[in-house]
Amino acid sequence: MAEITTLHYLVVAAALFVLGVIGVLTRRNVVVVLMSIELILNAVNLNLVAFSRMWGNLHGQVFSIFITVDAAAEAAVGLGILIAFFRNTETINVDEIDLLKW
Amino acid sequence: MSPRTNDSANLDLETREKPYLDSNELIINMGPQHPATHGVLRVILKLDGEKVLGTECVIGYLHRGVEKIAENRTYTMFNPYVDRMDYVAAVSNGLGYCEAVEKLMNVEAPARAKYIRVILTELNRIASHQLWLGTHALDIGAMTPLFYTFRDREEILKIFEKYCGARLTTHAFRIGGCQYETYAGFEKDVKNFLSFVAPKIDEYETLLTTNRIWLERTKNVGVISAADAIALGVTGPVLRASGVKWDLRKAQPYAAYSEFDFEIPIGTNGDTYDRYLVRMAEIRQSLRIIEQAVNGIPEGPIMAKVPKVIKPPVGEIYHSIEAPKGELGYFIVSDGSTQPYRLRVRPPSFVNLQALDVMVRGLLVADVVAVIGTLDIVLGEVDR
Amino acid sequence: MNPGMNSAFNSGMAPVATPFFFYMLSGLAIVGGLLVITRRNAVHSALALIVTLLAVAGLYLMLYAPFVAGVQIIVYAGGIMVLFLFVIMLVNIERSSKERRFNRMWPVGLAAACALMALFVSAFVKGRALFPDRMMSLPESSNTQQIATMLYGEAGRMGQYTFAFEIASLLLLVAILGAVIMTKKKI
Amino acid sequence: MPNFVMSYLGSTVTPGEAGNQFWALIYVLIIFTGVSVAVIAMNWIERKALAHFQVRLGPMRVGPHGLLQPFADALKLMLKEDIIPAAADQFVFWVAPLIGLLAAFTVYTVIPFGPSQAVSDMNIGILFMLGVSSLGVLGIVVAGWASNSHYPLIGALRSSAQMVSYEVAMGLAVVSAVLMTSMNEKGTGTLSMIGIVQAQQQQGVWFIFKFFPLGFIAFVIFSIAMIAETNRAPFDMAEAESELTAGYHTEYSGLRWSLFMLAEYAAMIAVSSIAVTLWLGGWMRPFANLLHAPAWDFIFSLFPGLTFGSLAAIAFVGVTRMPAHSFFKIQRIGLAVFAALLGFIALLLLAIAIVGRSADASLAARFNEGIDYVYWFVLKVAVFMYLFIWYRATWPRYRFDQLMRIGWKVLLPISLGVLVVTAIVGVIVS
Repeated sequence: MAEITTLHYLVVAAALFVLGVIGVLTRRNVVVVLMSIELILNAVNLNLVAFSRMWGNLHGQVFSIFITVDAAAEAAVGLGILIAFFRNTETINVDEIDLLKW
Repeated sequence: MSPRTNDSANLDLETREKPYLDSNELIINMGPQHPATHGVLRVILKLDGEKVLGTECVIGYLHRGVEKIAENRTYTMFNPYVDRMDYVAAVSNGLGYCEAVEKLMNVEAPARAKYIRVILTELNRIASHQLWLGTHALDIGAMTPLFYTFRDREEILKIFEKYCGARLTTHAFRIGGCQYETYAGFEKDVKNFLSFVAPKIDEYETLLTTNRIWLERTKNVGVISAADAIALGVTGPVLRASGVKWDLRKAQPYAAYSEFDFEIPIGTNGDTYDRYLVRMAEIRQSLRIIEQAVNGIPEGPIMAKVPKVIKPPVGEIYHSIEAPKGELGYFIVSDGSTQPYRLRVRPPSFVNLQALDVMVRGLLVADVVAVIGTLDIVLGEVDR
Repeated sequence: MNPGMNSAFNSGMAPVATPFFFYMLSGLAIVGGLLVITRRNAVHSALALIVTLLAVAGLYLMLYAPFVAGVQIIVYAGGIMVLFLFVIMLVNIERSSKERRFNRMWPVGLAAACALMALFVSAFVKGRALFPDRMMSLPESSNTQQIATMLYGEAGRMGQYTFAFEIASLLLLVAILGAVIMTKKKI
Repeated sequence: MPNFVMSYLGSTVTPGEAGNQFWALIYVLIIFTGVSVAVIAMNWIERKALAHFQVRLGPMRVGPHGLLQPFADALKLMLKEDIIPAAADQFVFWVAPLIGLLAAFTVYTVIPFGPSQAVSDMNIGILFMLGVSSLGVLGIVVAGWASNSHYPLIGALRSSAQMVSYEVAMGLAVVSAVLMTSMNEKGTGTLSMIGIVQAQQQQGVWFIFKFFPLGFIAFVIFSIAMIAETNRAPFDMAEAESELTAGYHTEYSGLRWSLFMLAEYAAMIAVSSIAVTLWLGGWMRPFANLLHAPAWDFIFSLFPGLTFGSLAAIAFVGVTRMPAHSFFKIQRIGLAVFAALLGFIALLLLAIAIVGRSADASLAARFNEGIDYVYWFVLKVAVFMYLFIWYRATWPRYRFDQLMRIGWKVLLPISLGVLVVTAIVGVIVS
């Protein structure tokens, strides 16, 4: 097997990213949509860390930690909204969440 | 009276607030096979998360029709059946039944028989409270007291076995007195037991009374106010823990209780911890009574003059005694034949169980277990 | 293998069969990702996502980023995913497993995603020469310390990212407050 | 083969660090079997100790003093029917115990039984440990969900909330210990498990005594949080028998249930190992810095042999005290064989200690050193395991809301305070 280069990691990250985008665009269940967003963020993280190794410095890794923080915040708020919404409408399907006000 | 009372009267399931998060509340069957329901009680819990919105007791899994059986047995034949109701306090059940029939027949047991009755009944009260303490502590998660109390309860059962040959369902008393004279060394055995068990009670208390976790699990849990308790007909230690000084041994003395000096321990808050303290104090009072009784036991016959075939006159009678769990009453209607026309038992556990719903509303699942334990129910008695 | 790995402290994870581990981990990650978006049951999706996250953590280790890998395991797999599972259980409705999995616009979504994939492929094919074909080896043993220096600074001097780090903590605080307020019973 | 043996014995770093895959694999196998044996032994000890707390005898029938009881239990559990409820989610139900087991056992890859007696010395060791042990909760949550039943679901929700909450206090307590590693001349701390023990060695103090009482408070917080993390009494809400029948594993039976038990005990040993490593000097013997003369080294290296010797003596006393009835003949022989085995191990250990007392690089000396490290580590862990049993025998169970209150309102502020004060004291001192 050949030497693993940065491009290999980028391809994996791109694949995860596309999978995440497909999930966000096509699934109905909000929980799965949020999970797909986590997938996208992970793909970005993988890119950053791969580049960090390519350039030989740690800026990419530091940035990926920021993205992890962001992902945690996003999950907390997203799931909070989801619970609040579920309590009022008893649905967690994106195509039924079409009210701006209730 | 109590710092936190559950307003019991007007709590019905319709007025509850909308449960959190999920529109339909979680309904859980606790029992009939559940480690903490002390037999075959089935409690249907309506939960909001872990919060109890309401309970419903389903009973009758142990129903044997004891009251109906009584109508087809002679008074003497029915005597052993009552032991099978509250099987951990069989002696008390027998005492209540025998005294009720005696009252119906207008006989009185001789003094010596009365003293023996008091000794055995109080021993049984201690045994019952010990068993309650062990299982109650186990429900709350403390394993060890169970084994300690069983070790010490064994000594009481040994005395029973030596006296009448049975350990649990004793059938110790007969209508009109006692069947057996005390065995040689009975007094010594009882006195030995008294000196043996007193330090053991302290031992239980060191494990629990000041244990922080025990305090947190029992204080302000399952509070019932005196008014609520009276309204629901709750009796026994549960009522006394709410601050009502009501003990049939003092209020309407039976057997030889009027001759002894003892106190009625009462609580203040009516919570689970107070019920624990009251029962522990009751064990000590029972020890006092036994000590006085065994020292002052008179000589004489143990059986009053009772005809071979018991045929009480036509009439009806209600007689109740203070069983370990509360007021145990027998209502007997006699049509002058050898069998009761109707016999009705007022079991303390059955009535006390009513208070469960009032006590656990708004508490957590773990508290339901603690409250079932603290009510000290025996399903044989609830279902009869 | 990489140069500079002969010292005992530097060898860490990498010495054997790097391509093998890379293909295994990336295969796990992609299969996990596929399962996330195709499983009907949200709990299955969550489990698949955990597999993906752990595989990505393994990839981080191969990229000389042990601290990021540790954070990934603690925050993602141990924290966020437990939160997800918790919420799935709270909103566990039977009917969701019998309904349609995809929304009505799924062909459009799929087409858009495919276009994105095409873009990526063309970028990688065309820009292949742009990526320098090199992999630096980072000092692994002081990885955590270097990240700390960048985040916190050292000896009284502010680090490069200290300000951003503080802002991030503020973001987390806001998120906590937002989540608490939104899930409160009565607002 | 001798080359392989010497390739490890000659090394002063862990096999993983030296890139020695062969020895790393051997180590994984040794640790896996060692932990399994420890769990089996723990099973017997817990039953016996609990029984003696509770004025009863415990297992007495299977083997002398029930010594073979754990094996009988294991056999029974393996032969039992593996029931998967019809309404359960088959795959998730099947995989849930494995997640817990995997998480519990993966932690052992970084636990240092000695400076070179570990699979690997990761430089994010403690971070890795916290992360992997937090994965254990996934197994519980998923098991509760997959059972598709009320009690397991409540148990799973309880335990996930509990474990996530206590992880916070636990992590902060760990951070304050990690902070202490940086209080040397260079001011560089470490997250590596071996590095943490070495820091205690260099600073000449176990972190439990460092900046007294700061280290002690952090240690106490950790030891409270670790009980909650492993779902043991008095925090065993998740499997509270009297409330939730058996909590998250109500629907499990047979082998799959025993995997949960295995995971629980393995996790108990793992968290105890973390506590020992962080605060109690890991593999270091007591007074390593006060009594550091070679003579003292020799005296302390006799301890493993003496321990086994006294165990053998106890077993021999047991043989003599057995009733003379022929019914007990097999039991007597069995116990005598067991005692002889213990005595043989004791003699072997003593011989190694005496032969290997010189501090050269000979095989015996290296062996002697290794045995010492492992012995002191295991002894300290054993104390924790005994405490787990003691807690279980003594205390009632907390209620769920009380547990959360303790976690968030008591332990978290205290551990934050300890962390801040440790940092301030550290700055002042250095």
